[in-house]
Amino acid sequence: MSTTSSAPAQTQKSMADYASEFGLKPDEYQVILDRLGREPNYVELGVFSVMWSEHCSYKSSRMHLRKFPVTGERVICGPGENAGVIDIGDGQACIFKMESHNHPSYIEPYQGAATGVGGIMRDVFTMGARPVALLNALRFGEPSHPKTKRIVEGVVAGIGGYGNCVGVPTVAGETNFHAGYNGNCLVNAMCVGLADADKIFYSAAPEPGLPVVYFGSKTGRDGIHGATMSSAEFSEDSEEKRPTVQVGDPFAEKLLIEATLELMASGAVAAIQDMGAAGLTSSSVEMAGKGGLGITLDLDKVPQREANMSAYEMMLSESQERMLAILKPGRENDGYRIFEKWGLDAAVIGETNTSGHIVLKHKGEVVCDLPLGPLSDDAPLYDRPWVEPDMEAPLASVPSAPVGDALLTILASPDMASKRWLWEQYDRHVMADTLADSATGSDAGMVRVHGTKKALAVTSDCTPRYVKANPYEGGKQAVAEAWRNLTAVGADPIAITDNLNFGNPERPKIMGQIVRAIDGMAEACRELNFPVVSGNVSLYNETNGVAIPPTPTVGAVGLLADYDQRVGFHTLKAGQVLVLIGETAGELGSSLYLREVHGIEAGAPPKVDLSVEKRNGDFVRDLIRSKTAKAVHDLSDGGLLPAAFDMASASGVGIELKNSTALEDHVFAFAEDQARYLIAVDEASAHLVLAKAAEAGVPALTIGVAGGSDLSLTGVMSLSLDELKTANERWLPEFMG
Amino acid sequence: MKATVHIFLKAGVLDVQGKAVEGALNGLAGTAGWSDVANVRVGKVLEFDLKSTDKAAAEAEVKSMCEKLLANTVIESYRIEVA
Amino acid sequence: MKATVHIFLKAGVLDVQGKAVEGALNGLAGTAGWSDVANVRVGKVLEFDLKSTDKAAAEAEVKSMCEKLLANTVIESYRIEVA
Amino acid sequence: MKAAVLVFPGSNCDRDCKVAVEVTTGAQVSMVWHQDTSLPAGLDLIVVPGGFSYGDYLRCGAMASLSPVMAEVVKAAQRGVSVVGICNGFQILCEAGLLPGALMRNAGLKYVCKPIELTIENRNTRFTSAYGDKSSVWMTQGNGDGNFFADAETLKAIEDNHQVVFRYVENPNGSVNNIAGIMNTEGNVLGMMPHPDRAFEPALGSADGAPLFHSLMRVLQAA
Ligand SMILES: Nc1ncnc2c1ncn2[C@@H]1O[C@H](COP(=O)(O)OP(=O)(O)O)[C@@H](O)[C@H]1O
Ligand SMILES: [Mg+2]
Repeated sequence: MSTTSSAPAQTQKSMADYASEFGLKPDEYQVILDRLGREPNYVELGVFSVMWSEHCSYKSSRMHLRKFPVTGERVICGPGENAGVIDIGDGQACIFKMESHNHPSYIEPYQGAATGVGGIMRDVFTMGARPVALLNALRFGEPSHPKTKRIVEGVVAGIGGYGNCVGVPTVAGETNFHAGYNGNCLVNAMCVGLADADKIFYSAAPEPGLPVVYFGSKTGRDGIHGATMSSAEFSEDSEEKRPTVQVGDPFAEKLLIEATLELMASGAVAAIQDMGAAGLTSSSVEMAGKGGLGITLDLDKVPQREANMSAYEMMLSESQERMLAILKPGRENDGYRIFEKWGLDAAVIGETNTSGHIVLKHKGEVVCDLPLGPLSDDAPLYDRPWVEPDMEAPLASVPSAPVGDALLTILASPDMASKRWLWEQYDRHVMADTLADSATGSDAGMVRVHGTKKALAVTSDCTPRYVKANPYEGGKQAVAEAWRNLTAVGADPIAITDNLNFGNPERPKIMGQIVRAIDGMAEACRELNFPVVSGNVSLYNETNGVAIPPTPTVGAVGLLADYDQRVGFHTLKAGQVLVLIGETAGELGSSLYLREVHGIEAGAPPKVDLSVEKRNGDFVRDLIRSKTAKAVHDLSDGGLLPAAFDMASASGVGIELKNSTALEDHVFAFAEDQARYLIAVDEASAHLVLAKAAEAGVPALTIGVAGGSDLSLTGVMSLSLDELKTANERWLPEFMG
Repeated sequence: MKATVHIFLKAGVLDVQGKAVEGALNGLAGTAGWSDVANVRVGKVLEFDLKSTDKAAAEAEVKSMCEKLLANTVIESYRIEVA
Repeated sequence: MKATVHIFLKAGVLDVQGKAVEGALNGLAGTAGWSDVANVRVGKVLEFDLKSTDKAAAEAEVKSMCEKLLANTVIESYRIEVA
Repeated sequence: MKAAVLVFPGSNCDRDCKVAVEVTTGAQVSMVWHQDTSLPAGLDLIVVPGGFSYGDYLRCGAMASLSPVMAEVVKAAQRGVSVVGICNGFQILCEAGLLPGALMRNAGLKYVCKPIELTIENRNTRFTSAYGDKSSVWMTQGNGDGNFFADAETLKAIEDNHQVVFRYVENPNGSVNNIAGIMNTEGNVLGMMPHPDRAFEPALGSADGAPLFHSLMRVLQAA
């Protein structure tokens, strides 16, 4: 084997120079030298650098991720595979995961977001599931920043362009704007799929001597070093370093889904893995490594889009819409028949063996021969130094404001404004099983489990301003809000996936944010019996030393046994009584009210008491099941009055509220205390609900009645729904216009 | 003056449309009596009228339009003709 | 041989994309220092290689491709170059 | 009733159409691959489903219209078999010449997905007889190229012959004369942008698509 396989000929750099260029730290490179007992060649170094990148190895976060509860009655497969798998009864399973495509979306918004959606779908159908729902959690820079509009435009078009074409409904998501994302937008996409519980496919190669089949699109020079790129900070010159942009082909993805599911149904598949970040490298290394085997690939057989691709380029390419499967003995022809039917390129490119090595051949030469152990098991694991992150102290006092004006301001603010402009570009109804989507007036998206009375409820949540103010409480809150959103539609919350977006973990304060947010999330998951079954970490979201607000996005899935028991907040009727469930102490620290009305971003965020959260939520879910609660909305951003507006506006009927508490009106209207719900009940059942609540120890207060066409707070303010709706609907289309 | 701008994906960037059109043309070739085609690329073309009567100035102006708005230079390259 | 096909919407069919680009260019004109443009039309351009070495035969072949697939003559017109 | 749903590479409403026809009519529905050179015998209905056949690359429906199976669909349509094209299916039928006109980019240049109110313009068709005197119906729509166009002469013919079956109450895409769905002069081929296949039972938000399939059943029962 030549020791300089495929290194660019003209340069005189040493392997150590290349190591640092590829993002390996000197001590990491030393480990490679020690393990190999020799210098790696260029291809081998490339393989190490991507496998040991933050993106593939989770080297900064891995030891903290272990704190998450990952098991539970309904968990079939937790983190570690391409996606998490939960049992939804009747022999069926739900498979889901969330993933980021932050850096690519900043560089090329349309393709970055599109390929993000494509990538997360592959993680799900790789395990045997048909994708049935998509979600996206988006964080953009402040509206006045010169890049924001273009990024929003491209990201939204890219998400729609890909998901719509593949034919999976995009049913929910969230969108924030903040100066903290000016230099790094966040694009987190989640995919949810359905499979038979006894037909789930895994990536570990089961035995030696099996054919390794490549299928999908051809390999080009796209995104080489994408995985290491996404593990680096941006700086002025990152424009120069950017890899060839990956372009998504949703049409190819659609064919790939059908071909993959057909191949699986044919019984030919022994193991399978999509080619995601670090493409052929990570897929082959992981499949062989997990199986405790070895693998040999003949790179000349790889379907190639461009002439003269080097081994290095093929191994590091992140060309999209590609899969790697290990077939059962002698089943190659089943594969070829299916790939031909769907018009996909395919080739047997290698074989599993017992060598414990990955061996790559190219043009008659062995260009890489590495033991698999060090690549995955000995990947660096860091206990990075961390300090308590900056935290906001409780506020001494909160300024007041005229409630009606404040409401108009909040409803028209970028974070609260209707996102119609955006989700009307997403196909939300394809597959004809959508029960609730972004347009519905529902705290979670809902899709039927095809052909049954069951439904999945899905949501994505994080409140970055809380996490910034207190990573631990904010981490708890993100999980609690997701749990609450599922509860509010009548679903049993089952499990979550997450996407941990942070700055540079080598800075102790950032590492502190990561550690404390994970602590908070883990505690909430434990207390709410809401395990983590999959997830993704995106670090180094910084530009010129400025990190994003810590943003641990939670994607959650719940189950309804009978979708006729679902509820939304669009079903309020005149005459119904509004009951506020949960206690309002008057939490206004880091609230939307303070930020939007007074320009203050300060104060301790609302406390999350998980036992209260659980008690209140279980109580509300029972009211939904017994059909007592006719409409339900959780209280989150902006507090009571914006939630009442949502309910009134989605239902087309006014609400008259009354503040009978000792709280000042602006506090009553806008406090963001947790574990609260606004529910509508028939007048006749109102006192029964209050009695039941008292019995269960759940704070409940009758606060108003539905009717008319205004939203009012008696004696304080009254505004027509039309005026409020206009304020809420106007901002985004005007901004994008 | 009249400007014509051609915009294509840069070499090396996957041209999904080109790939699909090539497949379709070659798929039909048999029945339609065409020979096979290769290297299909699909791009955009823009034509418009400019006030400027100076060719060099017009070219500079259209170049600036391409850089700022018409082309996405991360993945696309463009060619300008002014006449 | 190399074929180039230009496809535009027919005159009389509203070119909404052209209108939008025109609006965007003229909207930026002030700050970017451009003069206003007019009559913007946005079309498609296809390039591909043909086996044929005879120009007339190649042209006929490409014309048949346009009629059958590449253009929709209800709304579009096309122009062929073969070289 | 015996029905078939075509499947092109990139079709994504093929299953939706199958289920909608089955649920509303109890028909037997077979799926027909785009490369098939014959259709099942004795079909009463052929559905050309929505989606992104061939990725919508080049022009929506253009490549699919040239699939081998479409030659058979044209023959079946000439024999009088009912053909319904929905969304991408409508685009394919226009490209195949089974319906007049063309579908262009939406006037707003964006994909638009939303519930849409339609008026029924012609109640005396095999697709609409079961709507009774319902004045308007709701279905959802989702497309980027739903802007129907026909030149003045063609348009006049379409209107004069009462070929317009559905019209938008509020035009979402710039379609000429607010046209949402048309049929051929013989009245057996329908193309429409809104999705009856996503509006066939109340849980989906509307069941107003169901009478379209019921209408087709009536024709058969009467025959
Ligand atoms: N990026 C997005 N994609 C899809 N739907 C979105 C997106 N952003 C917001 N939405 C939808 O807009 C509605 C309001 O969003 P949000 O205020 O975040 O909801 P909630 O208060 O329940 O957390 C929800 O239905 C949500 O799913
Ligand atoms: Mg909510």
